[in-house]
Amino acid sequence: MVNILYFASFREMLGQADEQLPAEHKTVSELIAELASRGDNWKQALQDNTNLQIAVNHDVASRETTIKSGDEIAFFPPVTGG
Amino acid sequence: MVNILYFASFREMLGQADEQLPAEHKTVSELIAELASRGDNWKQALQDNTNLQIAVNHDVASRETTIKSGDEIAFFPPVTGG
Amino acid sequence: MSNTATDYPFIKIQEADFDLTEENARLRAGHKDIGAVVSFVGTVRDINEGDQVSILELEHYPGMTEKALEKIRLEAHDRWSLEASVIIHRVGKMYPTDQIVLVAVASRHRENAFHAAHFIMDYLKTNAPFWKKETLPNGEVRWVDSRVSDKEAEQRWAQ
Amino acid sequence: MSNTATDYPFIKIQEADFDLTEENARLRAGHKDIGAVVSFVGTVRDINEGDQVSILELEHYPGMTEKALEKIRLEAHDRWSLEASVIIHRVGKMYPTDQIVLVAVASRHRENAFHAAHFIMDYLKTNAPFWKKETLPNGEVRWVDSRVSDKEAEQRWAQ
Repeated sequence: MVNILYFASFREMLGQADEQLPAEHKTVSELIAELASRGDNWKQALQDNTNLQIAVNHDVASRETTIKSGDEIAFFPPVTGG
Repeated sequence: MVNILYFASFREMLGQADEQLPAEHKTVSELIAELASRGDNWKQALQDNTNLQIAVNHDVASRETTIKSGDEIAFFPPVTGG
Repeated sequence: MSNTATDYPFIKIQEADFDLTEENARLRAGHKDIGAVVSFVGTVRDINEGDQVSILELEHYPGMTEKALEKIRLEAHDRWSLEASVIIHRVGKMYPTDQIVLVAVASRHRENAFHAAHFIMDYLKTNAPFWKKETLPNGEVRWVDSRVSDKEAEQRWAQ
Repeated sequence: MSNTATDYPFIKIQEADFDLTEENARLRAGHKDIGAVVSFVGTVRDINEGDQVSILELEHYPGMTEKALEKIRLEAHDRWSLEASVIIHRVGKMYPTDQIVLVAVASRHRENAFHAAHFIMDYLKTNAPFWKKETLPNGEVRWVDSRVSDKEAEQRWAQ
Protein backbone atom coordinates (compact mmCIF):
# COMPACT_ATOMS: atom_id res chain seq x y z
CA MET A 1 0.00 0.00 0.00
CA VAL A 2 1.05 3.60 -0.50
CA ASN A 3 -0.23 6.75 1.15
CA ILE A 4 -1.58 9.47 -1.16
CA LEU A 5 -2.07 13.07 -0.04
CA TYR A 6 -3.90 15.98 -1.68
CA PHE A 7 -3.30 19.57 -0.64
CA ALA A 8 -4.91 23.01 -0.92
CA SER A 9 -7.22 23.47 -3.94
CA PHE A 10 -6.68 19.80 -4.90
CA ARG A 11 -8.01 18.59 -1.57
CA GLU A 12 -11.10 20.75 -2.04
CA MET A 13 -11.62 19.84 -5.70
CA LEU A 14 -11.19 16.10 -5.06
CA GLY A 15 -13.09 16.08 -1.80
CA GLN A 16 -10.44 14.24 0.17
CA ALA A 17 -7.16 14.86 1.96
CA ASP A 18 -5.61 11.42 1.77
CA GLU A 19 -6.17 7.77 0.93
CA GLN A 20 -4.34 4.46 0.81
CA LEU A 21 -4.05 2.50 -2.40
CA PRO A 22 -2.11 -0.49 -3.68
CA ALA A 23 0.19 1.26 -6.15
CA GLU A 24 3.56 -0.44 -5.68
CA HIS A 25 5.72 -0.87 -8.75
CA LYS A 26 3.69 1.68 -10.68
CA THR A 27 5.17 4.96 -11.86
CA VAL A 28 3.55 8.19 -10.63
CA SER A 29 2.26 8.61 -14.18
CA GLU A 30 0.48 5.25 -14.04
CA LEU A 31 -1.01 6.12 -10.65
CA ILE A 32 -2.27 9.42 -12.06
CA ALA A 33 -3.89 7.63 -15.02
CA GLU A 34 -5.68 5.33 -12.61
CA LEU A 35 -6.90 8.22 -10.45
CA ALA A 36 -7.95 10.23 -13.53
CA SER A 37 -10.38 7.47 -14.52
CA ARG A 38 -12.46 8.38 -11.43
CA GLY A 39 -13.98 11.42 -13.11
CA ASP A 40 -13.51 14.85 -14.68
CA ASN A 41 -12.35 16.62 -11.51
CA TRP A 42 -9.60 14.00 -11.04
CA LYS A 43 -8.58 14.15 -14.69
CA GLN A 44 -8.49 17.94 -14.61
CA ALA A 45 -6.57 18.27 -11.34
CA LEU A 46 -3.99 15.54 -11.96
CA GLN A 47 -3.72 14.37 -15.54
CA ASP A 48 -4.43 17.50 -17.60
CA ASN A 49 -2.71 19.91 -15.21
CA THR A 50 0.65 21.09 -16.52
CA ASN A 51 1.22 22.82 -13.17
CA LEU A 52 0.77 19.65 -11.12
CA GLN A 53 3.37 19.35 -8.37
CA ILE A 54 4.39 15.90 -7.14
CA ALA A 55 6.32 14.86 -4.04
CA VAL A 56 7.37 11.36 -3.05
CA ASN A 57 8.48 10.91 0.56
CA HIS A 58 8.76 14.69 1.02
CA ASP A 59 11.00 15.24 -1.99
CA VAL A 60 9.98 16.79 -5.28
CA ALA A 61 9.32 13.97 -7.77
CA SER A 62 8.28 13.59 -11.39
CA ARG A 63 5.72 11.53 -13.29
CA GLU A 64 8.51 9.05 -14.09
CA THR A 65 9.28 8.27 -10.45
CA THR A 66 8.58 4.64 -9.53
CA ILE A 67 6.56 4.01 -6.38
CA LYS A 68 7.62 1.59 -3.63
CA SER A 69 5.56 0.01 -0.87
CA GLY A 70 5.06 2.44 2.02
CA ASP A 71 5.81 5.54 -0.05
CA GLU A 72 3.99 8.79 0.62
CA ILE A 73 2.90 10.43 -2.64
CA ALA A 74 1.57 13.98 -2.54
CA PHE A 75 -0.19 15.97 -5.24
CA PHE A 76 -0.57 19.74 -5.00
CA PRO A 77 -0.77 22.98 -6.98
CA PRO A 78 2.18 25.44 -7.28
CA VAL A 79 3.20 26.72 -3.86
CA THR A 80 2.47 30.26 -2.64
CA GLY A 81 4.10 30.67 0.75
CA GLY A 82 6.23 33.41 2.23
CA MET B 1 34.63 84.45 12.07
CA VAL B 2 34.20 80.82 11.16
CA ASN B 3 33.91 77.76 13.35
CA ILE B 4 36.45 74.97 12.78
CA LEU B 5 35.96 71.43 14.06
CA TYR B 6 38.36 68.49 14.30
CA PHE B 7 37.13 64.93 14.76
CA ALA B 8 38.43 61.53 15.83
CA SER B 9 42.18 60.98 15.32
CA PHE B 10 42.53 64.59 14.13
CA ARG B 11 41.15 65.97 17.38
CA GLU B 12 43.64 63.84 19.29
CA MET B 13 46.58 64.61 17.02
CA LEU B 14 45.91 68.36 17.00
CA GLY B 15 44.96 68.53 20.67
CA GLN B 16 41.73 70.41 20.14
CA ALA B 17 38.11 69.79 19.13
CA ASP B 18 37.23 73.21 17.77
CA GLU B 19 38.27 76.83 17.40
CA GLN B 20 37.10 80.09 15.91
CA LEU B 21 39.18 81.92 13.30
CA PRO B 22 38.73 84.83 10.93
CA ALA B 23 38.80 82.95 7.60
CA GLU B 24 36.09 84.59 5.52
CA HIS B 25 36.72 84.85 1.79
CA LYS B 26 39.47 82.26 1.95
CA THR B 27 39.20 78.91 0.23
CA VAL B 28 39.44 75.78 2.37
CA SER B 29 42.85 75.24 0.78
CA GLU B 30 44.07 78.63 1.99
CA LEU B 31 42.74 77.94 5.48
CA ILE B 32 44.57 74.59 5.49
CA ALA B 33 47.83 76.28 4.46
CA GLU B 34 47.45 78.72 7.32
CA LEU B 35 46.76 75.94 9.84
CA ALA B 36 49.63 73.81 8.47
CA SER B 37 52.09 76.55 9.37
CA ARG B 38 51.43 75.83 13.05
CA GLY B 39 53.62 72.75 13.04
CA ASP B 40 54.32 69.25 11.73
CA ASN B 41 51.25 67.58 13.23
CA TRP B 42 49.02 70.18 11.54
CA LYS B 43 50.84 69.88 8.23
CA GLN B 44 50.64 66.09 8.38
CA ALA B 45 46.98 65.86 9.38
CA LEU B 46 45.63 68.50 7.02
CA GLN B 47 47.97 69.51 4.21
CA ASP B 48 49.88 66.33 3.39
CA ASN B 49 46.94 64.01 4.00
CA THR B 50 45.44 62.69 0.76
CA ASN B 51 42.66 61.08 2.81
CA LEU B 52 41.60 64.35 4.44
CA GLN B 53 37.81 64.72 4.58
CA ILE B 54 36.29 68.20 4.59
CA ALA B 55 32.75 69.34 5.40
CA VAL B 56 31.36 72.88 5.23
CA ASN B 57 28.05 73.43 7.00
CA HIS B 58 27.46 69.68 7.30
CA ASP B 59 27.97 68.97 3.60
CA VAL B 60 30.97 67.31 2.05
CA ALA B 61 33.23 70.03 0.62
CA SER B 62 36.53 70.26 -1.26
CA ARG B 63 39.70 72.29 -0.91
CA GLU B 64 38.31 74.67 -3.53
CA THR B 65 35.21 75.59 -1.50
CA THR B 66 35.12 79.27 -0.52
CA ILE B 67 34.38 80.07 3.11
CA LYS B 68 31.74 82.60 4.22
CA SER B 69 31.29 84.29 7.58
CA GLY B 70 29.57 82.01 10.08
CA ASP B 71 30.46 78.83 8.20
CA GLU B 72 31.25 75.63 10.09
CA ILE B 73 34.29 73.89 8.61
CA ALA B 74 35.09 70.37 9.74
CA PHE B 75 38.23 68.29 9.14
CA PHE B 76 38.24 64.56 9.73
CA PRO B 77 39.73 61.21 8.61
CA PRO B 78 37.80 58.69 6.46
CA VAL B 79 34.65 57.56 8.23
CA THR B 80 34.26 54.09 9.75
CA GLY B 81 30.68 53.82 11.04
CA GLY B 82 28.07 51.12 10.74
CA MET C 1 7.97 9.91 8.18
CA SER C 2 7.12 12.86 10.39
CA ASN C 3 9.84 15.19 11.65
CA THR C 4 10.26 16.36 15.18
CA ALA C 5 11.36 19.85 16.17
CA THR C 6 14.81 18.54 17.10
CA ASP C 7 15.43 17.23 13.58
CA TYR C 8 15.48 20.80 12.29
CA PRO C 9 16.26 23.19 15.16
CA PHE C 10 16.58 26.17 12.79
CA ILE C 11 13.23 25.64 11.10
CA LYS C 12 9.95 26.43 12.83
CA ILE C 13 6.44 25.99 11.47
CA GLN C 14 3.95 27.41 13.91
CA GLU C 15 0.54 29.03 14.30
CA ALA C 16 1.86 31.46 16.91
CA ASP C 17 3.32 34.83 16.07
CA PHE C 18 7.06 35.36 16.56
CA ASP C 19 9.06 38.12 18.21
CA LEU C 20 11.86 39.61 16.13
CA THR C 21 14.04 40.67 19.07
CA GLU C 22 13.72 37.26 20.72
CA GLU C 23 14.49 35.38 17.51
CA ASN C 24 17.51 37.57 16.80
CA ALA C 25 18.83 36.94 20.31
CA ARG C 26 18.35 33.19 19.87
CA LEU C 27 20.04 33.28 16.46
CA ARG C 28 23.08 35.10 17.81
CA ALA C 29 23.40 33.18 21.08
CA GLY C 30 26.81 31.55 21.42
CA HIS C 31 28.28 33.36 18.42
CA LYS C 32 30.65 36.24 19.17
CA ASP C 33 32.03 36.64 15.68
CA ILE C 34 28.87 38.05 14.13
CA GLY C 35 28.98 41.50 12.60
CA ALA C 36 25.76 41.50 10.59
CA VAL C 37 22.24 40.16 11.04
CA VAL C 38 19.72 40.53 8.24
CA SER C 39 16.11 39.78 9.17
CA PHE C 40 13.38 39.54 6.59
CA VAL C 41 9.78 39.65 7.79
CA GLY C 42 6.97 38.98 5.34
CA THR C 43 3.66 40.52 6.39
CA VAL C 44 0.02 40.23 5.29
CA ARG C 45 -0.87 43.04 2.91
CA ASP C 46 -4.45 44.28 2.97
CA ILE C 47 -4.52 44.25 -0.84
CA ASN C 48 -3.78 41.46 -3.33
CA GLU C 49 -4.48 41.45 -7.06
CA GLY C 50 -6.30 44.75 -6.56
CA ASP C 51 -8.76 43.40 -3.99
CA GLN C 52 -9.03 44.06 -0.27
CA VAL C 53 -8.07 41.03 1.79
CA SER C 54 -9.69 40.32 5.19
CA ILE C 55 -8.20 36.97 6.12
CA LEU C 56 -5.23 35.01 4.85
CA GLU C 57 -5.06 31.31 5.62
CA LEU C 58 -1.83 29.38 5.24
CA GLU C 59 -1.87 25.63 4.66
CA HIS C 60 1.27 23.51 4.50
CA TYR C 61 2.50 19.95 4.04
CA PRO C 62 3.81 18.89 7.45
CA GLY C 63 7.08 17.01 7.17
CA MET C 64 7.88 18.04 3.64
CA THR C 65 7.85 21.72 4.64
CA GLU C 66 10.56 21.31 7.26
CA LYS C 67 12.67 19.21 4.90
CA ALA C 68 12.32 21.68 2.02
CA LEU C 69 13.15 24.69 4.21
CA GLU C 70 16.18 22.97 5.74
CA LYS C 71 17.44 22.15 2.24
CA ILE C 72 17.15 25.83 1.24
CA ARG C 73 18.84 26.92 4.47
CA LEU C 74 21.77 24.54 3.99
CA GLU C 75 22.11 25.61 0.36
CA ALA C 76 22.51 29.21 1.60
CA HIS C 77 25.20 28.06 4.06
CA ASP C 78 26.97 26.32 1.18
CA ARG C 79 26.91 29.40 -1.01
CA TRP C 80 27.88 32.05 1.54
CA SER C 81 29.99 32.17 4.68
CA LEU C 82 27.32 32.36 7.42
CA GLU C 83 27.43 31.99 11.18
CA ALA C 84 23.77 31.10 11.75
CA SER C 85 20.32 31.26 10.20
CA VAL C 86 16.72 30.53 11.09
CA ILE C 87 13.45 30.26 9.19
CA ILE C 88 10.07 30.61 10.90
CA HIS C 89 6.88 30.27 8.88
CA ARG C 90 3.43 30.68 10.34
CA VAL C 91 0.43 28.62 9.26
CA GLY C 92 -3.29 29.00 9.95
CA LYS C 93 -5.35 32.19 9.88
CA MET C 94 -3.70 35.59 9.66
CA TYR C 95 -4.91 39.13 9.16
CA PRO C 96 -3.61 42.28 7.42
CA THR C 97 -0.34 43.54 8.98
CA ASP C 98 0.30 40.17 10.70
CA GLN C 99 3.76 38.65 10.39
CA ILE C 100 3.84 35.53 8.16
CA VAL C 101 7.47 34.55 7.80
CA LEU C 102 10.88 35.33 9.25
CA VAL C 103 14.21 34.63 7.61
CA ALA C 104 17.12 35.76 9.75
CA VAL C 105 20.75 35.30 8.80
CA ALA C 106 23.88 36.17 10.79
CA SER C 107 27.35 36.50 9.29
CA ARG C 108 30.67 38.19 9.90
CA HIS C 109 30.18 40.68 7.08
CA ARG C 110 26.98 42.21 5.78
CA GLU C 111 27.30 41.21 2.13
CA ASN C 112 26.85 37.51 2.88
CA ALA C 113 23.90 38.04 5.22
CA PHE C 114 22.05 40.23 2.70
CA HIS C 115 22.52 37.80 -0.17
CA ALA C 116 21.70 34.70 1.87
CA ALA C 117 18.49 36.12 3.37
CA HIS C 118 17.31 37.27 -0.06
CA PHE C 119 18.17 33.90 -1.59
CA ILE C 120 16.35 31.94 1.12
CA MET C 121 13.20 34.05 0.65
CA ASP C 122 13.27 33.71 -3.14
CA TYR C 123 13.68 29.94 -2.88
CA LEU C 124 11.12 29.56 -0.11
CA LYS C 125 8.50 31.28 -2.29
CA THR C 126 8.72 28.62 -4.99
CA ASN C 127 10.11 25.54 -3.22
CA ALA C 128 8.38 25.16 0.12
CA PRO C 129 4.91 23.56 0.25
CA PHE C 130 2.75 26.39 1.58
CA TRP C 131 -0.52 27.53 0.06
CA LYS C 132 -2.33 30.76 0.70
CA LYS C 133 -6.08 31.14 0.67
CA GLU C 134 -7.60 34.59 1.03
CA THR C 135 -11.00 35.80 2.14
CA LEU C 136 -12.28 39.06 0.65
CA PRO C 137 -14.56 41.48 2.57
CA ASN C 138 -17.58 40.20 0.59
CA GLY C 139 -16.91 36.70 1.91
CA GLU C 140 -15.44 35.35 -1.31
CA VAL C 141 -12.71 32.80 -0.63
CA ARG C 142 -9.99 32.06 -3.17
CA TRP C 143 -6.66 30.29 -3.41
CA VAL C 144 -3.80 32.63 -4.21
CA ASP C 145 -2.16 31.92 -7.56
CA SER C 146 1.58 31.43 -7.79
CA ARG C 147 3.42 34.36 -9.33
CA VAL C 148 5.58 34.29 -12.42
CA SER C 149 7.69 37.00 -10.74
CA ASP C 150 8.49 34.61 -7.87
CA LYS C 151 9.72 31.97 -10.29
CA GLU C 152 11.84 34.59 -12.05
CA ALA C 153 13.23 35.78 -8.71
CA GLU C 154 14.31 32.23 -7.89
CA GLN C 155 15.91 31.70 -11.27
CA ARG C 156 18.20 34.70 -10.84
CA TRP C 157 20.14 32.65 -8.27
CA ALA C 158 20.77 29.75 -10.66
CA GLN C 159 24.45 28.93 -10.72
CA MET D 1 23.08 74.76 12.65
CA SER D 2 22.08 71.98 15.00
CA ASN D 3 19.24 69.64 14.11
CA THR D 4 16.43 68.61 16.38
CA ALA D 5 14.88 65.17 16.43
CA THR D 6 11.80 66.48 14.62
CA ASP D 7 13.86 67.58 11.62
CA TYR D 8 14.69 63.96 10.86
CA PRO D 9 12.06 61.68 12.44
CA PHE D 10 13.44 58.60 10.67
CA ILE D 11 17.03 59.12 11.80
CA LYS D 12 18.14 58.46 15.36
CA ILE D 13 21.60 58.90 16.84
CA GLN D 14 21.64 57.63 20.39
CA GLU D 15 23.76 56.08 23.11
CA ALA D 16 20.94 53.77 24.16
CA ASP D 17 20.42 50.33 22.67
CA PHE D 18 17.40 49.77 20.43
CA ASP D 19 14.78 47.04 20.32
CA LEU D 20 14.21 45.41 16.96
CA THR D 21 10.57 44.44 17.57
CA GLU D 22 9.72 47.93 18.79
CA GLU D 23 11.44 49.65 15.89
CA ASN D 24 9.75 47.38 13.36
CA ALA D 25 6.36 48.16 14.90
CA ARG D 26 7.07 51.89 14.76
CA LEU D 27 8.27 51.62 11.16
CA ARG D 28 5.13 49.79 10.06
CA ALA D 29 2.63 51.86 12.07
CA GLY D 30 0.00 53.44 9.86
CA HIS D 31 1.03 51.46 6.77
CA LYS D 32 -1.23 48.58 5.80
CA ASP D 33 0.21 48.00 2.37
CA ILE D 34 3.54 46.58 3.53
CA GLY D 35 4.46 43.04 2.52
CA ALA D 36 8.17 43.04 3.35
CA VAL D 37 10.38 44.45 6.07
CA VAL D 38 14.14 44.01 5.87
CA SER D 39 16.08 44.87 9.03
CA PHE D 40 19.84 45.03 9.09
CA VAL D 41 21.56 45.04 12.47
CA GLY D 42 25.29 45.66 12.68
CA THR D 43 26.88 44.22 15.80
CA VAL D 44 30.24 44.53 17.56
CA ARG D 45 32.51 41.63 16.63
CA ASP D 46 35.01 40.46 19.22
CA ILE D 47 37.70 40.32 16.56
CA ASN D 48 38.99 43.00 14.15
CA GLU D 49 42.10 42.84 11.99
CA GLY D 50 42.98 39.59 13.76
CA ASP D 51 42.96 41.11 17.25
CA GLN D 52 40.53 40.61 20.12
CA VAL D 53 38.46 43.71 20.78
CA SER D 54 37.25 44.59 24.29
CA ILE D 55 35.59 47.96 23.77
CA LEU D 56 34.40 49.80 20.69
CA GLU D 57 33.79 53.52 20.96
CA LEU D 58 31.78 55.37 18.34
CA GLU D 59 32.30 59.09 17.78
CA HIS D 60 30.20 61.15 15.39
CA TYR D 61 29.73 64.66 14.06
CA PRO D 62 26.42 65.86 15.51
CA GLY D 63 24.31 67.68 12.94
CA MET D 64 26.20 66.48 9.90
CA THR D 65 25.47 62.84 10.80
CA GLU D 66 21.69 63.32 10.73
CA LYS D 67 21.88 65.29 7.48
CA ALA D 68 24.12 62.70 5.79
CA LEU D 69 21.95 59.78 6.90
CA GLU D 70 18.74 61.50 5.79
CA LYS D 71 20.30 62.14 2.38
CA ILE D 72 21.16 58.42 2.03
CA ARG D 73 17.66 57.44 3.20
CA LEU D 74 15.95 59.75 0.70
CA GLU D 75 18.23 58.53 -2.09
CA ALA D 76 17.01 54.98 -1.32
CA HIS D 77 13.39 56.18 -1.51
CA ASP D 78 14.18 57.77 -4.87
CA ARG D 79 15.68 54.59 -6.26
CA TRP D 80 13.16 52.03 -5.00
CA SER D 81 9.46 52.02 -4.23
CA LEU D 82 9.44 52.00 -0.42
CA GLU D 83 6.72 52.51 2.17
CA ALA D 84 8.96 53.50 5.09
CA SER D 85 12.51 53.36 6.42
CA VAL D 86 14.46 54.18 9.55
CA ILE D 87 18.13 54.43 10.48
CA ILE D 88 19.33 54.19 14.08
CA HIS D 89 23.02 54.50 14.87
CA ARG D 90 24.45 54.22 18.34
CA VAL D 91 27.39 56.29 19.60
CA GLY D 92 29.57 56.00 22.71
CA LYS D 93 31.01 52.84 24.24
CA MET D 94 29.93 49.42 23.08
CA TYR D 95 31.07 45.87 23.73
CA PRO D 96 31.30 42.63 21.71
CA THR D 97 27.85 41.38 20.59
CA ASP D 98 26.25 44.82 21.22
CA GLN D 99 24.04 46.24 18.50
CA ILE D 100 25.60 49.26 16.71
CA VAL D 101 23.30 50.18 13.88
CA LEU D 102 19.83 49.41 12.56
CA VAL D 103 18.62 49.98 9.02
CA ALA D 104 15.01 48.88 8.54
CA VAL D 105 13.10 49.25 5.30
CA ALA D 106 9.45 48.41 4.56
CA SER D 107 8.04 47.95 1.08
CA ARG D 108 5.19 46.21 -0.72
CA HIS D 109 7.47 43.61 -2.28
CA ARG D 110 10.66 42.07 -0.90
CA GLU D 111 12.99 42.90 -3.79
CA ASN D 112 12.86 46.65 -3.08
CA ALA D 113 13.31 46.28 0.67
CA PHE D 114 16.36 44.02 0.28
CA HIS D 115 18.07 46.32 -2.20
CA ALA D 116 17.30 49.52 -0.32
CA ALA D 117 18.50 48.23 3.06
CA HIS D 118 21.72 46.94 1.51
CA PHE D 119 22.24 50.22 -0.35
CA ILE D 120 21.69 52.33 2.79
CA MET D 121 24.21 50.26 4.75
CA ASP D 122 26.83 50.44 1.99
CA TYR D 123 26.44 54.22 1.72
CA LEU D 124 26.32 54.74 5.47
CA LYS D 125 29.68 52.98 5.83
CA THR D 126 31.47 55.51 3.62
CA ASN D 127 29.29 58.64 3.78
CA ALA D 128 28.19 59.21 7.36
CA PRO D 129 30.60 60.87 9.81
CA PHE D 130 31.15 58.14 12.40
CA TRP D 131 34.52 56.99 13.65
CA LYS D 132 35.32 53.80 15.53
CA LYS D 133 38.00 53.48 18.17
CA GLU D 134 38.77 50.10 19.62
CA THR D 135 40.41 49.00 22.85
CA LEU D 136 42.28 45.70 22.84
CA PRO D 137 42.51 43.40 25.90
CA ASN D 138 46.08 44.64 26.57
CA GLY D 139 44.75 48.20 26.89
CA GLU D 140 45.98 49.39 23.50
CA VAL D 141 43.61 51.91 21.94
CA ARG D 142 43.48 52.49 18.19
CA TRP D 143 41.30 54.18 15.62
CA VAL D 144 39.78 51.76 13.14
CA ASP D 145 40.96 52.31 9.57
CA SER D 146 38.47 52.73 6.76
CA ARG D 147 38.19 49.71 4.51
CA VAL D 148 38.81 49.60 0.78
CA SER D 149 36.08 46.92 0.62
CA ASP D 150 33.56 49.41 2.00
CA LYS D 151 34.41 51.93 -0.70
CA GLU D 152 34.08 49.20 -3.32
CA ALA D 153 30.74 48.13 -1.87
CA GLU D 154 29.47 51.70 -2.19
CA GLN D 155 30.68 52.04 -5.75
CA ARG D 156 28.70 49.04 -6.93
CA TRP D 157 25.57 51.15 -6.51
CA ALA D 158 26.84 53.95 -8.79
CA GLN D 159 24.29 54.72 -11.45
